[in-house]
Amino acid sequence: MIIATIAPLQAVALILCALAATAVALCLNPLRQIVLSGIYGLILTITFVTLQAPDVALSMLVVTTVAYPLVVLAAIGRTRRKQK
Amino acid sequence: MSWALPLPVAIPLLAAALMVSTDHLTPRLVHDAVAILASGAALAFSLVILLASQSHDVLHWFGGWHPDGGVAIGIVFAADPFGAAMASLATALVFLALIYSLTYMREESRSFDVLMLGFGGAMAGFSLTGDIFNMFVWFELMGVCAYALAGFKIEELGPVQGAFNFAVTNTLAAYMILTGIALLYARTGILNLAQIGHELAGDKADRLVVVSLTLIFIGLMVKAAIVPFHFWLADAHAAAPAPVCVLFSGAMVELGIFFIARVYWTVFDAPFHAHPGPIKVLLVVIGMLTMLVGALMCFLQRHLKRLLAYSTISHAGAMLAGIGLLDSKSLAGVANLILAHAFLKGGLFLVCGLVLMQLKNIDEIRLRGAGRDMPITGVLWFLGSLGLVGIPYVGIFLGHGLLDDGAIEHGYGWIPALTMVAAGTCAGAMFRAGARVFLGWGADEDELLSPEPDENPQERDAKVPLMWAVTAVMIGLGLVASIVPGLEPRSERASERFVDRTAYASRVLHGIAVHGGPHLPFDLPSATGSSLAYGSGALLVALAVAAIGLWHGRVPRLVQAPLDAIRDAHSGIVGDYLLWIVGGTAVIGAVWAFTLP
Amino acid sequence: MNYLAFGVAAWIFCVGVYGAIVSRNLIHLALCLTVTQSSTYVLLLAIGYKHHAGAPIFKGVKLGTPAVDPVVQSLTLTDIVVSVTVVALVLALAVVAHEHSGTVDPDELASMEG
Amino acid sequence: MRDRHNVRGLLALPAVGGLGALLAWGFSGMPPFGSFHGFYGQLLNAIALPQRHTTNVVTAIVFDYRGFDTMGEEFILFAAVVGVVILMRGDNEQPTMLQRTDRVHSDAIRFFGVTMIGVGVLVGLWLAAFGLVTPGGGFQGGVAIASGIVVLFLSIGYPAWSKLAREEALDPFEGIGAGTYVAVGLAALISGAPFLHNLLGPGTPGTLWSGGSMAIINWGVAMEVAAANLLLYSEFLQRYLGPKE
Repeated sequence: MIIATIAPLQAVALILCALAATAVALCLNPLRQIVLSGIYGLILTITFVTLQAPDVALSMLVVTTVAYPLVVLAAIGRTRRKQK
Repeated sequence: MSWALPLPVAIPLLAAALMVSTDHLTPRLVHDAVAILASGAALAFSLVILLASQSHDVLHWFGGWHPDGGVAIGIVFAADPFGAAMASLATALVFLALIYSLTYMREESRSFDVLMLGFGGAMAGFSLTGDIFNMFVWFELMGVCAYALAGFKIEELGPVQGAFNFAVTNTLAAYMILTGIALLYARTGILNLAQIGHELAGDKADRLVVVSLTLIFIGLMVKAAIVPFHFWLADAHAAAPAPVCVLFSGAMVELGIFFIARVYWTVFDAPFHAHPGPIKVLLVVIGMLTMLVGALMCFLQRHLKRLLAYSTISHAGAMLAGIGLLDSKSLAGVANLILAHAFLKGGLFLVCGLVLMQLKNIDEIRLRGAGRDMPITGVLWFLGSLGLVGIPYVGIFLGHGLLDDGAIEHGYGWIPALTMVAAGTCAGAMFRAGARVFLGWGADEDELLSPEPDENPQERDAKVPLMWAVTAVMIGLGLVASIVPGLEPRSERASERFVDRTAYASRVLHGIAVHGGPHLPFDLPSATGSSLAYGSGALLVALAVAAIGLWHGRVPRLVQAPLDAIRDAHSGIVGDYLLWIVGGTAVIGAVWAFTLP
Repeated sequence: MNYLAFGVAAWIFCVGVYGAIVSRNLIHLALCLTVTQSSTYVLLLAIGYKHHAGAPIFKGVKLGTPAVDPVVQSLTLTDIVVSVTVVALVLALAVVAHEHSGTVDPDELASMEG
Repeated sequence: MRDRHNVRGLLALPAVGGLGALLAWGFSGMPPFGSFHGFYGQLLNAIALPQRHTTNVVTAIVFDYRGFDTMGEEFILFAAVVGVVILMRGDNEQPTMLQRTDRVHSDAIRFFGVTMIGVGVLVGLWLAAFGLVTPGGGFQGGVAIASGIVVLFLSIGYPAWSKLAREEALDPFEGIGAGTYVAVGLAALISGAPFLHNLLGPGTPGTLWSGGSMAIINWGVAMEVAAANLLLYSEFLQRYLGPKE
């Protein structure tokens, strides 16, 4: 089962990965960071598809759209209240 | 005997799953019984495997995927005597710690038991596996259970912060190991240890292999608490419940050391066989450095569990140096050292649990004289400390003796002297603490020692006699480890088999069993003159260190500044710890990149 | 192009570690760890990739059609699960630490612990 | 303290730079991108369908050839959830002040929520069921099922949710799901075969019953993952909405 792919698409996806990872790591605001890491997760998903790994892409997709945001948002919410 | 191999892993994990699924239905008694039975069964099967492995390595191919024409398709457990002994040791510690916890860990005991069983299963898997990615899986399971156990006492900040630092540093270590595994896979297309070694044999080591070596070794060194990757250990130990410390100090750290040896002798021996020099020198130097820093920090502690934690670091350094000599005799020494150290240090941590429970404190200075009417606990503490000195024929003596002999044969004559001083210093610090707490000797103030926050006791109405019994069993086992008849020749033969890469590969990949050789006698261990001298010397050092600590309490001004710098490095800030790991990796990697062929 | 994927993996690893070292927020630190871990996904899949080969799924495809390496994909799947669980655990510790101290700054936490 | 942080920031650059240089140097020795020929992987690509009748080779590796890894992986998830529940045991008291404000009044939202639950759970079941044939499998399915159910939280509000997603209700699923894996392994061992040996034979390729005992394991994993994720969400959301001061 070949998923249509072209080298330039892989290159673009990989470069976007590097940029998004940088943004996630260097963003200091946790709320903005969780949005960025969601975007990063989606870019990774696309990258995995171009690398012919649909199983991995699917895993990444469910993890990045549901599990991470829920848990991280709840944690941020909890740690914010008392700080004010 | 192949059928027994999965059981030390499968039984505890199944028991853990069952305990969670019936969590709210069955009484606590049933849970405790299931946990202890499961860990006892795991121990029994580990010992069965250990016996069976004496004649030849025992294999188990999971799913029945035997190698196809020398190509490994599935995952294998390959038990040689050392691997089986590590699994037995780890499961024995879990078994004893669970019995001790019967009354000690009353609160949330079910989850505690579940995590302890998971921890034990993971350690057994880690000891037995012959597949590098499978190793990573057990490394992570071990980690996840350990992080949760370290932070078990959530009522205080210390445990939570210690567990956080532990989790973050060890997680980074896991990613480094995984990257190293990926590089090996890129180079060979294989995950079975024996087969990777087979693929790499004969080739010149390329940069992929050098970087992979660096990443995998450093990842394991973080687990093994080797300087400068050791910072998490004291934070985690000081805060974890005493029975958990037994597993951390007695087995988890040693498993890191063990797998460095395993992966070297199955994989990296192949490409570096002709030029192991840089690996040898660096491991010995880092090991010795760890030993000395650990001993120094141990001397500076007044928090009893922290004191023991740093002594573990010191002993781990000696073990790494013994592995680093790349010699079967020192390796046998390391194995014996691990055995005796595990029981003695475990017993000492259990004494800490008793002290904390009965005296509601764990600080040497504040407890001065408070333990005068606890003779049994006090005697156990002194016996445990005595075993860790290396006095001839007591405790860690055999291990140290073999390690020293190997070092002298290799022209590293200065190693025995340093290990004598380090072991003496650690034991001296324990003597000092014991004399102050249980005898009331020494000054009631000592500015040299690092103050630590209080720790709340776990339980109030635990059954002390049971806890004494478990502690006494552990310390007793540790004390006699040097005079077990026949242990010395067996451990030497086991380590000769351990370092024989081609025999291991032909056993794993082609099923060829190499027979163990002539029958070994059950003699009492003999000792060389130099090891007797070093053992006695260590006792003198220990007594001197204890006396200085009790009545002098000062260090020369010259060493005060470097001392403060070392103490300051143990900041408790996780970013600092990560920085040390990354910086250390860059430096060690650079050294190997430039010196390895 | 030959080394782009590997270079990206190395870059992601380093960026994640850097973010974790200088982090002033335990939750930020946990997310930096996931970034570091994601470099291993990219690395593993890039290692197993083959030009002009399909996914290792042979539904409606003749057996023997070139396919990329399936082993690295199964390793990555394990890796992803591990990542989620470790992050959940680290976040739980961060939340509890905040409960005790009112801060999520590692430096402040360490000074409170003394 | 601030000084210490700044010093760390300065030292981090050369240290991380050194690590990066080391990695780059090592990675430059890789076989060029796209030219990898690992014979383990190629061998499995060739033998998985004939031997195991699973068209998805990755799933065959995950649940059979390297199924033992996956067992460890399931227990990592299992232990982590036990750990999270333990660490977060501190405040289990019911949120009181939020009960009034948290109620959902709009029927539209409720309808949307219920629909989403259906979609999530269906997608999850579908992913889990066809994992041996097409991309997907127990893990992906389990997460999707859990995310479908968690939508319930948004539509019925916290109080009702906390009655449903209780530890007592979810623990058995988690434990049995994880235990299934070991039990399947032990069953093979007891029958005299190696641990995790596929007792049920390979089944028919391309169908739901391909893979034999892999199918059982797959459903066990799906159950464990769904329960584990729900427990995780439940613990964190409880924290999020629970009373603070």
